[in-house]
Amino acid sequence: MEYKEYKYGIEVTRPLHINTVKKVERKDEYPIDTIVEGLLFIVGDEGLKIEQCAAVMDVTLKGMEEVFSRLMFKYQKEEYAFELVNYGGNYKFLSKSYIHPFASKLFQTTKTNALSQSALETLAIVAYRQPITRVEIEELRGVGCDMMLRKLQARNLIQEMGRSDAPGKPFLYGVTEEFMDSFKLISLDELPELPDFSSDENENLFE
Amino acid sequence: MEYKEYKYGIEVTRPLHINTVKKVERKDEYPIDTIVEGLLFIVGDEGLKIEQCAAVMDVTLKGMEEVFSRLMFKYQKEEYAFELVNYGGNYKFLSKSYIHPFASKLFQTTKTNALSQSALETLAIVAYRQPITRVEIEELRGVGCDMMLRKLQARNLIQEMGRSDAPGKPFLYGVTEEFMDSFKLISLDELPELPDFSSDENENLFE
Amino acid sequence: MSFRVQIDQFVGPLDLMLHLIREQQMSIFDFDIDVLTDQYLAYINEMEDLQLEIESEYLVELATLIEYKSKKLLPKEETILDGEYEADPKERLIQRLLEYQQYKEITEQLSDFYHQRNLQMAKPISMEVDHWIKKDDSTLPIDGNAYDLVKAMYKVLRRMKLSKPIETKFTQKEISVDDRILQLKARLKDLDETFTFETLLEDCNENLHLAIVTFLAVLDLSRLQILTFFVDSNETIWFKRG
Repeated sequence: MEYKEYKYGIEVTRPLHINTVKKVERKDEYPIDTIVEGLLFIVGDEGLKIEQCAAVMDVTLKGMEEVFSRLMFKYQKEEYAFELVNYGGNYKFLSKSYIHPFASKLFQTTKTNALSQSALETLAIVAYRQPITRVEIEELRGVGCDMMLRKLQARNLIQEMGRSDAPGKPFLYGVTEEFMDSFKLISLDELPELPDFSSDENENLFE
Repeated sequence: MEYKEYKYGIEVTRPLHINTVKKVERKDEYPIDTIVEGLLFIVGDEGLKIEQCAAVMDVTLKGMEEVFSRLMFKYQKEEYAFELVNYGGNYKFLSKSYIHPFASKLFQTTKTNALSQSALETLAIVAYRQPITRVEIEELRGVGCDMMLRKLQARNLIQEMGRSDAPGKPFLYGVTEEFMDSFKLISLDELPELPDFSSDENENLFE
Repeated sequence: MSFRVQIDQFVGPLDLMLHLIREQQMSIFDFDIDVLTDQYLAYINEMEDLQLEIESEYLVELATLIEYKSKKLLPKEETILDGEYEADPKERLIQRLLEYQQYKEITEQLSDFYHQRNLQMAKPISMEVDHWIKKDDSTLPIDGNAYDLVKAMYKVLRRMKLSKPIETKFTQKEISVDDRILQLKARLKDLDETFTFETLLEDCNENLHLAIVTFLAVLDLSRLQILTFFVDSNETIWFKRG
């Protein structure tokens, strides 16, 4: 990505502007607040740490703090359906509570996969990485998943496949035939390739 | 869910208000636009269909359409880091492209997945000619595309749409909603017109 | 021969033919089928000489070209078989090339749309949704497809990518042995009576420095008799609380 950034001084007191000089000879200026809003939007529940955001925007921590406090103030206003919260140094947008009755109604009426997002993520990890231990899954998901594994086992979507050699000999999990049926797979080889996050090169999905 | 909603008439021309009477003796009024923004925020990349949203908000489809077009217009403004799009009838918020360089930095990847020429040609033929069989695609491309069709199916860009009456009852393929989303199309009518090479004059292929 | 182009530059025989026609500055409507066939054949030979694998489709079309060429040599009347008029083979080839060209051309625009769309990102669905979704009904059949799994896995990877740099760049800066002792003491409460050294390393994420600091901290804890340790026959280090 060939864009150039403007370096800021230490004191940041009002919305700043970032110069992005893109390959496409566009040259626009966007306020730093707007860009941070965009990043907060993209990361969703994961949230952003002030250090992370300061590094991306190339501003000081103090400058970044000021951006966040401006944004927190801005989104308190009733006209916004979501607000910016700071939980333990992690900033994220959350929907305001007056939206919740409607959201609840929406999801009561929506036909779902009968699987929650977290169930789906856990299944995906097991399918792509099996055989895998609980600790390894938790490392990937970043949250505990003891209960979830038991639920999925009860639904016969995953199964124990022996024990790992790791200390404590933890169980190894894999997917079941029932899982293959549910996701219309003949074998795990049929799972589509994952986009590769580790490479920096542009890469074709299909050669 | 014990809240009462105000029923709207058919004509909705400016922001309306919803009365929510919740169990918790709160009684607030929020503009329908704001509530829909909140729902769109919550569902994220899943998006919302107009029918779904109209049912939740208890307004007519026409009324809902007007809400969505107001919101689309609103979020076009530069000051918003994300915009409301409608691809394949699914409304969702997406970050604007000027956020992308910063997002790449955040996720430490500069990669955008490209589609190969073969994948694009196959997709183009399916999109313009659907429903179409594998053999018909192969005739047009002069290349076997069994593998390619499977890859595109795994990527959820095309789907089987029943079977043809031709001998052997081959599968018919068409594009998916995911295709519409990936190519920024509201509907297939929005596909660009195919170039006309049927006469010598238009033939500026040989430049 | 000047075929420096690689065969994998073409996505199929029709693509190659269009290239050859263009290279000869012929018109798609009245190219010389003899010239095209010769060029095509020469190209295939060149590829063979370079020992590049030629997909069968190229050979199929070569056969068709040669057939067209030979039919051209026959007197016109003989192409009428069983009273059925057979379309001029060259006409058919032209039709195919024209049609193929249309789709080939349009891919440029489609590719552009695709690229633009790639620059826009969506927000993942909120986690709070899990509260609102109807309780998992285990009797409901799951109507999933493989792509649901890719999308879910994609989210996991993206999240990991997001959390990793913070770990390594910011919070995991040189922690002191004393601080590590405090961290470990806090963790001890949640551990079993006996546990292995590896268990203590779980939060190190392959950070060697942190692993060493952990080891030093453990030595100190043993000295203080908060922990006792023993090594089993597999050379696994086991700890026991106080």
